[in-house]
Amino acid sequence: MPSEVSFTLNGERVTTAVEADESLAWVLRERLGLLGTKIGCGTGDCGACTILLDGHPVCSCLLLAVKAQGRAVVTIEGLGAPGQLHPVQQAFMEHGALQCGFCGPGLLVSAAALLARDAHPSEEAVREAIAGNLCRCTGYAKIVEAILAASKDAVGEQSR
Amino acid sequence: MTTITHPAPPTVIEETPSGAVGRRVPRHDALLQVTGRVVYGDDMHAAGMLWARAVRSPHPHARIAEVDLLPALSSPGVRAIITGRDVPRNRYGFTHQDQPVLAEDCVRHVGEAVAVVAAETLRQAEEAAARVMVRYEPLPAVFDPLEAMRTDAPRLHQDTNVAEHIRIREGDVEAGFAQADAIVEEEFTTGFVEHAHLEPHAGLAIPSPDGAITIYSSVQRPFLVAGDTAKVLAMSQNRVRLIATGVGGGFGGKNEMTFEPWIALLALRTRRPVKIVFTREEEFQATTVRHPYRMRYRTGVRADGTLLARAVEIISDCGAYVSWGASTLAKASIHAAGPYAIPHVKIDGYLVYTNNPVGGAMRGFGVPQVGFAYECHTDAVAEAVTMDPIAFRLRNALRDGGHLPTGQVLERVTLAETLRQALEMAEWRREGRAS
Amino acid sequence: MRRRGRGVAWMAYPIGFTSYANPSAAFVKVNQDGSAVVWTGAADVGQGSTTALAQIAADALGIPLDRITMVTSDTLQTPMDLGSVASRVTYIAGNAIMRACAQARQILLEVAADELGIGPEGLECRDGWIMARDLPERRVPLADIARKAETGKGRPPIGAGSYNPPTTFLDPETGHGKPYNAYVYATQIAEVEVDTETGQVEVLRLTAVHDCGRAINPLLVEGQIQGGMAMGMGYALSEEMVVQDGRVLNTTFADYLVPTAMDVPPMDVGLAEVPDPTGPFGAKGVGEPSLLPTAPAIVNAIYDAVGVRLHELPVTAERVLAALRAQSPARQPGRHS
Amino acid sequence: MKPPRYVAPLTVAEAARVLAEEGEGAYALAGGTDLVVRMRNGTVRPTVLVDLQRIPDLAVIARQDGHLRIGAMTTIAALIGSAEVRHLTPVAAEAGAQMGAVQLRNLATVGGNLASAVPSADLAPPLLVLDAVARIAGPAAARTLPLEDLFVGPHRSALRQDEVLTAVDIPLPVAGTGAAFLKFGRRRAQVLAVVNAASWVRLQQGIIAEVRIALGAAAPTPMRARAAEDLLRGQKADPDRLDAAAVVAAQETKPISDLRASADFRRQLSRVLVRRALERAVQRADREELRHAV
Repeated sequence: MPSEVSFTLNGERVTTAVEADESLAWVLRERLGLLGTKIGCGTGDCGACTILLDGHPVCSCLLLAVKAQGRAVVTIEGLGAPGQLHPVQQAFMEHGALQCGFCGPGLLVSAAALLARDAHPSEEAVREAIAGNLCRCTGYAKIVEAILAASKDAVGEQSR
Repeated sequence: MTTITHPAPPTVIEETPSGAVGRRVPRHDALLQVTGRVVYGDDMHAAGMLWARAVRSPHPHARIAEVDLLPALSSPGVRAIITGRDVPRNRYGFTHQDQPVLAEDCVRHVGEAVAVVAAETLRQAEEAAARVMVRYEPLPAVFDPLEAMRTDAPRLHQDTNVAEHIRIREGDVEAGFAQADAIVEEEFTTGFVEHAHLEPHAGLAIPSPDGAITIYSSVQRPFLVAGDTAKVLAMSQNRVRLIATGVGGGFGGKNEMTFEPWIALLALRTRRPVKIVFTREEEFQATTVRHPYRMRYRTGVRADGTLLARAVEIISDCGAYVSWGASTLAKASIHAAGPYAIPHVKIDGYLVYTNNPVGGAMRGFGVPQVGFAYECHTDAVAEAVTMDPIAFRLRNALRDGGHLPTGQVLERVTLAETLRQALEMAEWRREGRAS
Repeated sequence: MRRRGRGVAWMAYPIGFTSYANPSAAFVKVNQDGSAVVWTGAADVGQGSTTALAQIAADALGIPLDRITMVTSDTLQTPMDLGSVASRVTYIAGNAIMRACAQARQILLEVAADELGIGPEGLECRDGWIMARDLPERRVPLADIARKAETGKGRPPIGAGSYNPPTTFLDPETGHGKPYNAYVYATQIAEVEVDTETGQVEVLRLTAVHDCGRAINPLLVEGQIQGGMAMGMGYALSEEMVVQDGRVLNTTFADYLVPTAMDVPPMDVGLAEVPDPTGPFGAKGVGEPSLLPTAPAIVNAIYDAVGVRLHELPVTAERVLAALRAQSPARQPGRHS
Repeated sequence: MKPPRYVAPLTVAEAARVLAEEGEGAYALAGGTDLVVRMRNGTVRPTVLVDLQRIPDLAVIARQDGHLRIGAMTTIAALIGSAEVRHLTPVAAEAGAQMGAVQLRNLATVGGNLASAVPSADLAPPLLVLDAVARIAGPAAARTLPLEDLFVGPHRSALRQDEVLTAVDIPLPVAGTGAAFLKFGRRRAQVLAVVNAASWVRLQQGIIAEVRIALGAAAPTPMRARAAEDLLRGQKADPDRLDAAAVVAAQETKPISDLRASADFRRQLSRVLVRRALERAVQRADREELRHAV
């Protein structure tokens, strides 16, 4: 029988009925209508479904929705919208970081979490932070470039 | 007439003045991408939609003795089930029309679809699919293309498993070998490779009251898929509309029709929208792959490093159906000798049916296989005449006005220029090297 | 012990289908306000074709890029396109758009000719203006002409075009023919380090120089090449479906190993742009070629490092180690790191 | 294929009671990174999921009775981020940092990694060489088990149906010790070990006074290489001897051939990884000895 789960989703409290074996990714997409989070494999191996759980990136396809009870969830929709983009979203656009874009929402969430805990990551740290986000199109070059650029922009903003 | 809006808003390029060519303009949909608003196949939803799920063969080769749909039809939430008998013209293919939309008498590879279920929820569709009872009578199977080429091998289609033999002849290859100071022979093999586009195949079919159908699907070739779908459904092409959704990577894996006729049939039968999303497991097991090749190279060279003759034999494991195997092999064969001026060339490509996964189109279309072989072989041949691999390449490279073994003349050949620039960028220096 | 080596590979690769007709078609209309809409059947699968085709349309019409709208890949609304395959879209759909735009432009130029008192052949469209070729100050806003064409002359500025590269089939006995109409060229270089005790290969750096004709959008071209190299690297070292009796044993990304951001090394990309007179603004293509030389360059680099020739892809650590153990102890080239 | 029920008990006793009552269909749920995958591919079909997430104290890392206690529900990210772990048992952090990728480390738990009894579990070799003890609670009295005995076979642990792994206890380090973990994966991140290995040594004036060697994915369970340890004990830590011990360790392994590697390759890797892990552990112990000597 379905259980009820309540959590904070992009800053707003939501409550929904879920089955115990439903992943948060499925619940976000099919029960709550937030389609930004993508499902690429369903087994936690590709990172397309990455969301923030209490600020930490996790694969929402591996996280049973029941376990989100009382936690704070941030998805790509909560990262920034047109007009108020997160610096890393802006940088991804400018640097041509994405091609097909399917890995994008997960990658952006991973990148934002990295910059939140380390404002000046090294290239190695960037690569490590996104190692769980597979991208088949880009070879990661422009993605890494964009994340490093976003970190520099953020530094610039702080010093102003 | 059906009026349906695009899954994504029409594309507007946000940029400034003309003189657009040559500019580093970000993608037109970059803003949609970074905000998670691109609509891919799996993002398509429609009110009242059903979920489809395929029933797939666990056997590499078997006769379908019986399909019992009754237990599945009584499974909760099930609205329709189709099998091969429901497909008006159950056969398609580009060069060889050897492939059924749904297997009818016989399955020829693991993961081949036999039936498709539509139910109210994905979970119900999965449950019902597990209840479709298919009785298989296993048939002898063959997995090694060399074995499959033998006359006593189990056959997949007609009298031979060799679906195609491509020949390219230039000069007199035996005469070329006779003049050679050294002959180098090597054999290369490559394995099964998956496209691994991150977005699985996914789509949604929406029926019109007048019996027309609109299919949203994540495909690289909307017109081919719509045309083939119309053909197998025996429908007029103007009544099968296909709209490509955002495509989450393709690399050749979304070249051809897969589920489109299934969901179209189910939608027309139930008069409800029907959605399908392949699992990652289905992507690996049931969709097309890059063909494994076995390639035998034999090259004759003069002591001064001049290439004289090259014979290449390619055996392509086609899998159970030709799909793009023949055209892939043609492209591979044409380029198998590499971008070199070789007076005497003989190339034979064989496409062989096996009960392995079906080979299809994948980025490079057979040339990555032969490219691996001819460029590694080039280094080995250079070594045989104790030449530096770069000098050897430059000596034998095709130049303007030179021609491939097909006789096609090339112009504006920039091999040497790309090599020069690459060496410079890589700061290539040969000094300080052992032996 | 770790040993370093470098390897080179190059290629020639054709644009478009082998022999078979592979056309694209396009429609275009110029609106009364000087903006334009292009209909193409080509599906953007991530390579950025919609953006590149819009860039082609913008310059073919002389209309700023931000005033071009693309309608794509709908079999009811857009004209036929063979598809986003065979590295063909920029070249073939681009040529179709060039032709469609030329028709619309001709209407605009003929209407402008009356206005400016100069024959259409002496005029050009550029930056939203129609101007005399020799006398750019003799000009009129393109929007004015578009409006006049439609409302005054009753000649809406529209166009339709298609392109099919001229090819022939191969002779079945000799294989002779001209199956393609354009070729691209590239060289790639790999630098690797091999752990001689485990066989593990680390790619330290990849360099690519591609001639894709004129690069309509160098940002997208670079991205394609970088992505291709990563795919080529996976092909070389790690990607292998394990198939046993027809069954795929590794059906997850946990065991089918696509390179991660930590595996892919720094990649340097250069373009050797030689415009092709048969391509739109000299463009050809780059989608597939970007992956072709990567694997052989890596495998040749492994030989350079440790002196073993590998003949089977992927070159897994296990295969490298087996080859090293089979190697005669005398042959030990390469540089120590 | 009914969806399972979900319970999130607040005490270990309650969890044990549900696991006992429900019997075979009841599964303890930690991070879910292993269990959910096995649910998806159909290898397990739970009727009840018993989530341990809400039981207080299961995610605590603390010094206790001469041990460092690491709660079973500690995530891998918390493990490698813990100052105590990095200071007292750095090899555990070294191994944790090589598990999966960020996303996995934020969900997966220490207890889950051990209790799922996967032969390639990256935390097993370091915790084996640290001589960790598993703390287990059930309906009756709690019990402890040397970690080695927790592993019974692939995906089979010594936990009874009604038992829960609550923590591992690691003895606090003594002077002159060093440890190292090495993993061989087929790519650099987000990958299971083909073989992994850890070693721990205590040096006294350059002599190996104590040593432990463990390997993963080299046998049906994570294993200690005791014959190799015997060869080293009381000996000088010179390179030839370390290699000789590595050869013996490789002989002790019982690897399988699977789609990731052949048994033969795993044996070769075992030798290389053990030797390198020993070399690194000895170096670290040397440094430790020096630091204490100063």
